[in-house]
Amino acid sequence: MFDDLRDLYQEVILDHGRKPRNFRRLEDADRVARGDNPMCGDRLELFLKLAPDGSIADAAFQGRGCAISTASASLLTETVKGKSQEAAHALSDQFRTLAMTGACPECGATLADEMERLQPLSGVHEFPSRVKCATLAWHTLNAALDAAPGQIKEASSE
Amino acid sequence: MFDDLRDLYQEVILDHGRKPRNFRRLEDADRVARGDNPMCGDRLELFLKLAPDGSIADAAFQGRGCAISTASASLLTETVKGKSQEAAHALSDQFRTLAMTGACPECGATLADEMERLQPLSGVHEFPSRVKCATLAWHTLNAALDAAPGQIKEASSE
Amino acid sequence: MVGGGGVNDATLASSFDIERIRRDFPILAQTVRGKPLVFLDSGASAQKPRAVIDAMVRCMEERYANVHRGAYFLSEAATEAYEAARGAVARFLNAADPREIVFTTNSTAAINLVAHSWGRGVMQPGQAVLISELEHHANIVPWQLLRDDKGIALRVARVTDSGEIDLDDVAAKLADGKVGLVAMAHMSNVLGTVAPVERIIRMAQAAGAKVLLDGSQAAVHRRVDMQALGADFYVFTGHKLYGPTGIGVLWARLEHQERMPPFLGGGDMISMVTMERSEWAPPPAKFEAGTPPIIEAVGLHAAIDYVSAIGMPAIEAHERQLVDHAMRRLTDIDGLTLLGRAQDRGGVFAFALDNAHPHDLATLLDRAGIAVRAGRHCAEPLHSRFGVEGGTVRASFGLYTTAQEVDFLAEALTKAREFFA
Amino acid sequence: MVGGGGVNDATLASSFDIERIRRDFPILAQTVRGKPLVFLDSGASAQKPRAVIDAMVRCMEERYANVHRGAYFLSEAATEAYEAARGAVARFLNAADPREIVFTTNSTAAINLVAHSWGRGVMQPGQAVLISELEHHANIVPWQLLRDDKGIALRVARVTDSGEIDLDDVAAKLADGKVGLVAMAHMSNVLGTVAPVERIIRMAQAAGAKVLLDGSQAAVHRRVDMQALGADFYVFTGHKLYGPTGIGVLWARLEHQERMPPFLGGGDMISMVTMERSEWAPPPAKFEAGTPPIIEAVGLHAAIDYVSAIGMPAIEAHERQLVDHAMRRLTDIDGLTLLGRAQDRGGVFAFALDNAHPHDLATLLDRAGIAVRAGRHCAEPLHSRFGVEGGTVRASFGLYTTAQEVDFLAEALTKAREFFA
Ligand SMILES: Cc1ncc(COP(=O)(O)O)c(C=O)c1O
Ligand SMILES: Cc1ncc(COP(=O)(O)O)c(C=O)c1O
Repeated sequence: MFDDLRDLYQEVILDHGRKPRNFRRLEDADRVARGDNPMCGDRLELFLKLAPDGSIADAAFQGRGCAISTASASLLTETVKGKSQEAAHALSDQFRTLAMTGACPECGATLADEMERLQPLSGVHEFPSRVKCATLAWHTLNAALDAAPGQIKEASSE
Repeated sequence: MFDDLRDLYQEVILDHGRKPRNFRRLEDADRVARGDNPMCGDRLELFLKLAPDGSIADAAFQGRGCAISTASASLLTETVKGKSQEAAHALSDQFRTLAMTGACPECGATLADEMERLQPLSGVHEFPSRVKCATLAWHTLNAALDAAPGQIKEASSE
Repeated sequence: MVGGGGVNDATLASSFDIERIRRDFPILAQTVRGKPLVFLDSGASAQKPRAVIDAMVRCMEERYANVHRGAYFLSEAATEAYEAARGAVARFLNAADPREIVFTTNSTAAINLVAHSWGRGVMQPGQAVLISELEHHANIVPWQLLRDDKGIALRVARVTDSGEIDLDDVAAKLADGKVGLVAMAHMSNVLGTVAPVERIIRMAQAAGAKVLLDGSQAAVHRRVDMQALGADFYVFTGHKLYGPTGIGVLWARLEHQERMPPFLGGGDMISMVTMERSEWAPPPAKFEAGTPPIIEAVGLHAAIDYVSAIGMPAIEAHERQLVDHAMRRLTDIDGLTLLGRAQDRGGVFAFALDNAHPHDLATLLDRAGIAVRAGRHCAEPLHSRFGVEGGTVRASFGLYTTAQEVDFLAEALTKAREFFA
Repeated sequence: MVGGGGVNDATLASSFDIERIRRDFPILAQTVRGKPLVFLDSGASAQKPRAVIDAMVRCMEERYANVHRGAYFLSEAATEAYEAARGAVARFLNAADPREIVFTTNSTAAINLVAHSWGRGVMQPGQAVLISELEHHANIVPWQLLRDDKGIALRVARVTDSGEIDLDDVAAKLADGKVGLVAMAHMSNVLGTVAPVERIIRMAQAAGAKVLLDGSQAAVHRRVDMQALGADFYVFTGHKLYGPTGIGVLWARLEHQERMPPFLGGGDMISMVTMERSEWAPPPAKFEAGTPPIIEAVGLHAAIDYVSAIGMPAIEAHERQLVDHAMRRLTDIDGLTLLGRAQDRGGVFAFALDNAHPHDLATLLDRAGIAVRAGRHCAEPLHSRFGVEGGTVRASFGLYTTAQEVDFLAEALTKAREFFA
């Protein structure tokens, strides 16, 4: 009955949706932001720990959401670890193009591995009302990167 | 071009519209009321002088309005003079039936002469948006009869 | 499959020819993603029968002009049609007088009208408005705005675990006599609960409070009778009653309308305007500023004629059977939690599956052609009350909904649970 | 019959196939009281082309559901259509961002929104609103209500005998810097005057005032460009732009929308609701409480596509020719007094005959199949200003109006004068 949905709900998404990685509060986080999708009530909090050189040493999240938004946040935390803030920003932009269009022709090679890892989320572009589920975590990442230390920024996918 | 409108604008109406009778202020009026048709901006003031027995000794009006509302007010002042207040009330009810339906099957014989005199206004029933022009003076008459001496009552045909 | 209502229901429902009715709704013949459309979101907005569509087309093709101030044929015809719609609404609600009917944009605008005009113009600081935990945001936020603007307290009556208004709590919150207005949903858009409005009205009136009922859901599912009910304000919205968007109804007693200051200012709501001051037209024109929803009033009139021809009692009986059937089928599904089990309820079911987020579930069902809503259905506090902040999936029925569609939903839910297992 | 605009106009207008255009409007084929319909009341509300009717029918037959919160096909399609309409309006107005477009019920609701939200939430007591003598009640009464509610003064700029805004008086009334908002009609619905809005905007801004333009008439007759104009708020109403009733537009800069508190409370305008407090959705959702006019937005979109395909410059050129023609024909009639002789004017003519009350005149014209409006056209102060408290007759043109219809009106007026002689 739902076989044609295996494109959207690939095994990796169901897996990250059920058992999100880095699903915890980072008590000593340097950057924190909250994301909110009023459409479906999804909420998440994203924590970033920065290395002395400013790159992202650790990333974690908490919150509630659908399989797609949870998997997206989970994959995000795995993908941005070790990245410079600029690279994380760039990745976020590329991911949003991917989620909205299903492809990212101008993504270039710089973050090719990371984009490949995020590829399973690209199926969402066929479901206009679900794109925001996939991008929520990434909006929140941008907000966290822009936040001042100690401040908690709010992001929304609407 | 407008020949079929001779039903509505009979000569007697055009005449009363152009040269309204009793078109003056009654300085020593016992009853006064104002009538207002917000639809077309028509306004009139109706004055009644009562005889010792309570009947209507004199009636006059002032104001501005279309041919139909002016003619109706003019004919009203002529028709109610000498009537008891009850008879004036009854005539007002009958006239409104005439204006809305074009006839008054239950009018009976009591006020037959008066109704005959008002007959030229019956054509208005074919013009729904104009019925209020014809009835404004009569609404105002009812208000004047209900007014306390010295009070100025407001009536509206809407 | 005969419903709880017994013989009477069965008789009524047997005269209810569902196949003929479905043919009246052009959109129901659609396929969605290659599957027949199973539309279970009528609680959000209902589909439109051919009669409504045709009436609107005829209005635009044959009888259209602005209303009220035109002394020519088309304007007179449009005015007549607009006022005839008012008359039809009055009869539908069994109002005492057509002037009790104010046309608005939707239920939301109707409640806001009361909150602004009655709330700010007639109520006094220190008084309170009593709502309940199960309200739609349209019956929460306007009162919050009033509270923050005018110092009128907002009280919230509890909802029991079975999803019913806690009448003891209502009594307690009315006890000090400070509640000026009780504003409650006649039927919940999430739980399906039909509130015991007769009792609530008696309790409110004994405590000196006026009553506004949000009939957005109830008026679609049952016959409502203003003269029997005795409330003070009643609202509903055209698009849920098989009519067009862009039109809603406020029923308000004339004596209340007289006391209420105008809300929106503009054309048609005045009797006299100078730059210094204006005078207001008599009710209901006083509350209908500007060009009204003329085409929409004609559409709503046709919708009311449509449901009236079928008969509200027949619609209610059909729905009762569906509700009983859905109750059996949904409670059979492993891992499914239903929100609310009110005794008196209509065809709205909100539920959660243990292993699927509502949004994922809705996407799955959509692929099977089943249209349901996921989220908090504009009733966030109610979802918090039941500890389902993440939302629910809601299936809601219209008069065209069939038992087969309910079966189809139940099967899809079972398969969805396997999908996410 | 070539208009004042010269060659350019003539070229544009020659590509304007009036017969084809008239066939697009089903109602124009009607006869009224046995005579062909001559519809000269488009200023009150315009007729609807087939394209608008069809779009609304298609929406209801094929793509209808409630918007925004549905994760299923029909709701996604309806949401897309609704937001596409917003985009079309943004392009029509050349707005910088579709989020500057707020859908309302009509112009009246849009002006009231600004009066409530900006007027009560952002303006300060002691400030003033400056309007003019020629405003429609929709742009008078909301400011009177604000004045009486919040102690914000109302100033009224004079209109000259030729029916133009007296700019010296505007300057004088702006001089003390207390005017917070200038709210004026872009085009008068009685005199046809097109206001010199660019100058007024510059004067207002120099005096520190924001500017709201009531484009209810202007947006129908000319291309308006938000980015070129530089106003702060702009409103228009769907039904005058050949679209359905029940929908209007407020264009408001995002920075203003951010500062404005919400007006109506309810679903879709919130991002979070608890009983204690709520948070607002970002603009423009913040101002669109409740189920929006979905079918009407689709209809308005079709109307905008329709006029855009013809081209606003071509529509304007056609109208300019008609206006010149009407000016010649009407001023030829003995005993006819025309209200206003503005240099820059659109196709709206209000006039009085010396021996006929406007209402009687309208009834006569109606018998000849000519639909005109009699009264004060929701501009009572303007009629007092010109000493015509009894009202005027107004003929107003649409893009389907022909020179022959103007001739027909002129002949009928001459005969009407004889009738009442
Ligand atoms: C100049 C002007 N402003 C405002 C309005 C009000 O428009 P609506 O009745 O659609 O709100 C009109 C039309 O009636 C108008 O001509
Ligand atoms: C109970 C209830 N109240 C109010 C509303 C608001 O209706 P509308 O959006 O048409 O204003 C709804 C529907 O959304 C509802 O179900």
